[in-house]
Amino acid sequence: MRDSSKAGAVDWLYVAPALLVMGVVSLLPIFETFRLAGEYHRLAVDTRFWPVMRTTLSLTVVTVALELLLGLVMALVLWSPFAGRGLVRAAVLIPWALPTAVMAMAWRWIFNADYGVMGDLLFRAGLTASPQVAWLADASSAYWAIVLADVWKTTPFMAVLLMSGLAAIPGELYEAAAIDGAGPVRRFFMVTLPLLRPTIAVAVVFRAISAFGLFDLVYVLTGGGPGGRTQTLSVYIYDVVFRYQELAYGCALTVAMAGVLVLLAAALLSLTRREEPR
Amino acid sequence: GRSEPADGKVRVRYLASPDVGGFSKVIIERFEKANPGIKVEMIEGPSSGDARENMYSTAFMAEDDAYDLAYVDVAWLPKFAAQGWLRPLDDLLPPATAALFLPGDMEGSRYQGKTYRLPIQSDGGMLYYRKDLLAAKGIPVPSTWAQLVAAAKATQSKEVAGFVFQGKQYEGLVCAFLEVVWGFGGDLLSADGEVLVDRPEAVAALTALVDAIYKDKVVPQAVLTYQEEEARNAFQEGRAVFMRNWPYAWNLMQKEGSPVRGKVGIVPMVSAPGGRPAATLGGWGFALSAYSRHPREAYKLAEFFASEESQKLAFLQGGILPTRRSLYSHPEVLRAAPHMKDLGRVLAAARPRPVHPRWPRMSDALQMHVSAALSRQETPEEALKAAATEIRAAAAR
Amino acid sequence: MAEVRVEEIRKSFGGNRPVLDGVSFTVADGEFVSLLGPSGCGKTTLLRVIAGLEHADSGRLSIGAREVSRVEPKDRDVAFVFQNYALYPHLSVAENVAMGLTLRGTPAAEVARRTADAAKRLGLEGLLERRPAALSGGQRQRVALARALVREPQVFLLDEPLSNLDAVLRERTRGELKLLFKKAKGTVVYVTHDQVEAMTMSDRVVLMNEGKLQQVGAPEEIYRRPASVYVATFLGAPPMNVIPAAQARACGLFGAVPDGTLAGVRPEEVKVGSGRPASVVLVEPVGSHTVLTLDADGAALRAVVPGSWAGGSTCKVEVPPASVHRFDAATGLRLP
Amino acid sequence: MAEVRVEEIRKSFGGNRPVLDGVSFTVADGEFVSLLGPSGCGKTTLLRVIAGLEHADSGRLSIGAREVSRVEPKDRDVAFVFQNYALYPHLSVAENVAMGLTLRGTPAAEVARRTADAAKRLGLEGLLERRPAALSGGQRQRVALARALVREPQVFLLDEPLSNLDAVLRERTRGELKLLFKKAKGTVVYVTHDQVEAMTMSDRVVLMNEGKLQQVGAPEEIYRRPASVYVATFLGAPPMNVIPAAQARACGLFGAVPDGTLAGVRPEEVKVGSGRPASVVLVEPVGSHTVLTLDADGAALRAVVPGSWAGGSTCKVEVPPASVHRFDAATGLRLP
Amino acid sequence: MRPTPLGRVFFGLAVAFVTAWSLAPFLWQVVTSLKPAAEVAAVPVRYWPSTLDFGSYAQIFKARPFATYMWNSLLVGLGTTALTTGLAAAAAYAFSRLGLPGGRWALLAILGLSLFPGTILIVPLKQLATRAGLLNSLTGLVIAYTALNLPFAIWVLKSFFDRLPKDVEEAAWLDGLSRWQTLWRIVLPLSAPAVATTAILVFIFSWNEFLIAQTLVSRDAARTVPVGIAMLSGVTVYEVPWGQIAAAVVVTTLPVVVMVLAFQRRIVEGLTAGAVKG
Ligand SMILES: Nc1ncnc2c1ncn2[C@@H]1O[C@H](COP(=O)(O)OP(=O)(O)OP(=O)(O)O)[C@@H](O)[C@H]1O
Ligand SMILES: Nc1ncnc2c1ncn2[C@@H]1O[C@H](COP(=O)(O)OP(=O)(O)OP(=O)(O)O)[C@@H](O)[C@H]1O
Ligand SMILES: [Mg+2]
Ligand SMILES: [Mg+2]
Repeated sequence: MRDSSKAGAVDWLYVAPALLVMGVVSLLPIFETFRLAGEYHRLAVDTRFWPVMRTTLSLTVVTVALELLLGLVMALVLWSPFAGRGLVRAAVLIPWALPTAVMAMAWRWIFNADYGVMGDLLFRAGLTASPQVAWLADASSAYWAIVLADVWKTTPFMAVLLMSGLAAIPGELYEAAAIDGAGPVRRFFMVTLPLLRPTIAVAVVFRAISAFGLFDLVYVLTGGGPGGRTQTLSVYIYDVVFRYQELAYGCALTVAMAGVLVLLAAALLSLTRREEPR
Repeated sequence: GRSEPADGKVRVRYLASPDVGGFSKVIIERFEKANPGIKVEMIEGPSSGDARENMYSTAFMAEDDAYDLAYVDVAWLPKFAAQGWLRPLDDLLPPATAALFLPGDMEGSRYQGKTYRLPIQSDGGMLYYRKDLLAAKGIPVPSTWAQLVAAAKATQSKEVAGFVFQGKQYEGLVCAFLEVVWGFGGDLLSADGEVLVDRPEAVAALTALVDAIYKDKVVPQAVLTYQEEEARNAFQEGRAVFMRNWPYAWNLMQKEGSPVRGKVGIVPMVSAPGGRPAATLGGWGFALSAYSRHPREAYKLAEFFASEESQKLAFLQGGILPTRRSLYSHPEVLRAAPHMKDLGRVLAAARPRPVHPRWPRMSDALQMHVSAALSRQETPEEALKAAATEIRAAAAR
Repeated sequence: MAEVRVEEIRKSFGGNRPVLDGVSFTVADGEFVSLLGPSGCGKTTLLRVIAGLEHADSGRLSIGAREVSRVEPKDRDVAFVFQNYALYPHLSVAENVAMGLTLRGTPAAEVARRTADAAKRLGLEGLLERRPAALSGGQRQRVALARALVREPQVFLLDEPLSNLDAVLRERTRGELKLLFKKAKGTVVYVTHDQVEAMTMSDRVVLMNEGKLQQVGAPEEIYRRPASVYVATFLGAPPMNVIPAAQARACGLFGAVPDGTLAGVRPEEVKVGSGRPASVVLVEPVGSHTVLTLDADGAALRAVVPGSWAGGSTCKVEVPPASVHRFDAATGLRLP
Repeated sequence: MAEVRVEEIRKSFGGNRPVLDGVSFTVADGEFVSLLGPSGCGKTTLLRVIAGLEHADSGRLSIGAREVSRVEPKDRDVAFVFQNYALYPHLSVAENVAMGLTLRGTPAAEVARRTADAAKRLGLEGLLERRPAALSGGQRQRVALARALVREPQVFLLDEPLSNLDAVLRERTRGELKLLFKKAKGTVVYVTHDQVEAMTMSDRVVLMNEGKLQQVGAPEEIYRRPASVYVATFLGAPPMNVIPAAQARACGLFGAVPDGTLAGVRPEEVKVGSGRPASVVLVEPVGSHTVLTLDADGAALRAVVPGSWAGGSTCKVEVPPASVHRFDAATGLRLP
Repeated sequence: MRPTPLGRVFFGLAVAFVTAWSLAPFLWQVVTSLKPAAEVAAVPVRYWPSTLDFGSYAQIFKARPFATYMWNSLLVGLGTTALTTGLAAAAAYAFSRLGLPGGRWALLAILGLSLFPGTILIVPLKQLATRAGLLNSLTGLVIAYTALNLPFAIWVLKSFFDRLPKDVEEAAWLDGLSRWQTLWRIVLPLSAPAVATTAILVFIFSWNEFLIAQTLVSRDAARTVPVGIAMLSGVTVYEVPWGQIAAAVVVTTLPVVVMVLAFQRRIVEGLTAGAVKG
């Protein structure tokens, strides 16, 4: 309703406090990162950079996709009214509420090759030959263990965000759709999904960013192994900066990571955001 | 910067793991009583060593004088020293005193000829074995790799694995691997920094490890996920005949209710005919922060902790292995813990990991490729060749 | 066969007075029934019950031969023009209109043809690519209407579908609707506040108040023989003059009016120009005619005269005996 | 002093035809002006520009003595009834209505009094504690209206405020509005599609089409002397008969009609009963009167007769010369 | 639109699945926390302890001032939540409604701030906090967490604001509400689902944050729960005091559950129902 040309300087006051806090806390370190970054040429010859980047990207895509699917299901379930919904909502948020590092240890326990419940349960269900399965010893099962633990942990984040999006969908549209002959499934695809699009965009972008930065879980669960197959970029950056003390290169890696994320975020935003009418 | 308090006392600060037995507090109390001008602030950090290393790094990178002393793992030392974060102790520590400590611990406290650390707690890898199971089969305690494999084969069963060690991709794997390499007469770096990782001795060592899993089948594949505790649990629950681990496991296995209580023996890690048994040195000690404004007072505290009296207290109350040789034959100690004699033998043979400022990167390369070999993603030759390439690249930089 | 049979429907929201209080009527197959009633009397609720968007607390409802109380809205085959439109904000006008067809598997060409046709009939041609947010109120209402009209359902439910259209467009649209309903042979329940609309379009009119039926009948009948004072005064603009017995007798215009009754006459049936004298209290010109408020010996009467009023402040007035309606003062019901 | 002066206002959304295309008029202090025009002609947009909710691309706007183009909406002291109500969904009806008062620091007692008063006038008494979602369409509209009426702003802007009310309530509300505006001495711009409303309530009428003014004048004037064919046919229900010269001459009802002109006559001014013969094509009874569609020698004419039609399929018809309007066929403009 | 019996069954199953999926690993922790030490790593897996042992719970409060940690976490959590939501709401409102020139770029820039992994921030952050005298202070944590959460909060709230009917706000202006009042009295109440969601997620973030808390705080008086949990240790370095950690996690999850229970009520549909026609 107001042309951008008319917005006064006063309007920036709404944004100023937030910008100030972010500027002081986040911007300085970021400048610092750029200032310290160097040895970019090493990116090209670093034999670990590309495998790590590949793992990170693939983990990001796989986990976020699964979370979105599961999160949607959860959001829809938690959205419908039923007795005890509040409690179930709280229960569902518990994975997100548990400290990551601790829960990562719990998962290590669960996937433990000797006394892990995962193997035991699957064995009891007749799905494995022995209760002792060394999940984390095998590159691909370790990868999927990380996916499972991460999806488990972060799906609630998706789910609550999507729920807030569901709240913005006027109920009358479902009525209109029902009159138009749409059953529950069709209603989901023609009303819920499109109108959820902006929320999905935000949720997916922020989830992708943090999935890309996946650290604790890998660090604790597999340490990047076996054979470096589950190492992620931020574990690597952590190593480079804090353990190898190669600050310049670590910052360069960070810049590269931010660069990839910019592309990823741009792709996601353009994929998921069509111009929204009000 | 930090402000000095008004009581006129000099503050000495350091970060350590939580003071579980409470003995650190006792020692500090004693110290403060003896040195009324000094106030010690022990900051209890997270119990994870990685986390504390990170906290120290963060503070030092910010050139912060938050800590006067750094309670450092032997593995951190080269890096910390190379960054110039630590102040050499050579002017404070007379050689005669240094000689009273376990040689490995002192060696691990040096970097490029200078001493940076006063060892407080010793640690080293060793082979635990089930006395009862070996005795039942009449098998003697193995001292070579072949004997170990044979003994494991002979004693293992469906429920009881032959041999377990730390096989997850992390620093512990390198420690375990290193012991085998040393046992096979090889090494990772020569004294003058030459990379020996892809030498035949090392390849033979790794091949032996891989074969132990897949050919001899005396090692369960699960060791690829093992850290110290997984291995100890397996062994303590009676699910393994041999185990490579640190001394800490001993006390736990001798606890009331432990299934293997009184059935465990310790020996140095086995070696190949041409090699000599060795233990990878672990252990902790006090280093002096280069940013400290009270190095003398701080060193005083370190010295106090390193004293025989304090170390005895720490051992008796907290199971902290002393770094002073004398304590391994101290009657009071032996009365409380007869196995200290065996331990003394092991630790006397303990060697530090290669001392190199880029050791963490080298170690990571090793971890990754050794892990890759153990999970058969690479052959031992490939793995060590690749690791050697990376290590050389790191060393050359 | 798509007769709509509403039987003893009751519905309340929360503890209050019921919103629908035992409503029963039948709309024959292909019949056009208007639903009239004051604001808040339950018209929308009734339509929603018929569409299945709201569940009646009790009562039976059938569409065609089928009891539909347990049938999903999507399977009732009704088209609904919502009073508040309920357009899909993320779809273009064309997509909004076409949705009901595409969802039912109509071939694309057919969908396009019918969408274009409906858009033309409702003057939406230039707007097909717009989103609802970029439309004016009346345009949105037409989209809502078009969405119902493209389909050929058994029953059309229209909730004040023309309220935001200008007179010309409304008239044109009414014509289109009539044509269309005739062609589609759909049964129609039509809520409107426009009495002309109700009168000219419907086969029958259902008049409600406070959740209860007041009268059901042909428009002429309801207008000519209102069943109660309520109906009499609700219909007609200006509404019927209803005069208590004493005043009616005093003014002498209504013949014999026994105590306990009311006399009524529609303003347009009051004859101005001959008869007994009256004073003109208020003159309201309304374009084609003028509404006079008269005082005939204490009885306040409104009369409609064609054209504008040039008769000054007094006039003569007469009520033809055939135009007099009589009601019971206590019950408000019509006396034969 | 709250004259509203609109000068050369232009506004377009995106690249299309402008929605407002140089609109200028002045509403005097305390004047009641109705804004008429077909759906989508820009009425709402114009009100929004006056309220400051939309910025004109060019033009000037003043309220009272003040140029307000750069004045924030909240400082323009206008009350606005939104076409789509725009109620506060999280507040009760009472809070919705009171919001404008409490914010301006009116004492609580006064707020309560005025809220109750407005609610009573609009028949919302029982609903004060409800949320908008639990109201019927007409009830919501009345809340939107009440919200504007409790205040005493300089200018009232009302966008089809009665469109969803039944006839009785509408009439009653109109009366209340008139009273209130007289008392509040507010200047009023009133959008409506109900011509009776526009005719009876306004001091002047502004008629728009496609973003341009068509005619501004007193209701009588606009009705009696429409400035163009467009105005003539837009107003009046049924609209004016406009006959091309050739047919007009052929039927002989309009006197001399030169080529290139159009002759017009309002249906209610067509005299049925005397004059030239015509055939009755269609009879539409609408309660108080009946609309006939006639064919007089090829000229299609509509005529309004009071009561119902009993005249059969032919009749006589006459057009009084004074009732004939003449327009230029090319421009559509009125000929003197 | 009543659910069919079959639909009900499906829905019931979905609720059960979602609940089980979310709770199972957590319940495993609960069970673990109640096991006597010997059974924690028993082979075969013990699903129920032979005796319920509450020792771990007693131990954590004895070993560490957990009550203080929780109190600190609560203060930091509530402080961060309030500050973040407040600042983000103002900023999001400006971005959504006030047509700031360059607003879209500013938004993207804000998103850009969240692309850098937390690990890289901590060194500069520590320097910053040292200079500002905010080491060992809850205020310091609140500021840091606020800065880190603002991008996310702003995006979530903005995308919700974008979908509120503008007319209602316009009506508010004409009623004489300033923009600020409009935000406060109209926009925020109508955005309750998004605000509640943001609050929940931000609270949980600060409840769980470890790295920064550990970097900026070295005194028990200002330590938060995750740092406290990390300080739980066995008798030896290698020993993971699993029972205690599990107990700590269980204990510290309760406040989050309470918080979620309180806030989730606000995540409901139909807040804008009845506001506008069409
Ligand atoms: N956001 C928009 N973008 C593009 N066109 C718009 C937008 N809003 C309105 N219009 C167009 O502007 C024109 C005028 O709209 P406006 O709402 O002023 O009409 P109106 O006269 O109030 O009509 P109605 O009587 O139907 O309410 C319409 O044709 C409409 O389609
Ligand atoms: N959700 C609700 N809760 C409580 N009362 C409601 C609810 N919805 C509607 N009502 C009430 O039910 C009555 C009937 O509403 P309905 O919408 O059917 O009226 P209507 O006849 O369509 O009126 P209008 O002509 O004003 O649209 C009204 O008095 C309204 O206040
Ligand atoms: Mg209604
Ligand atoms: Mg409009």
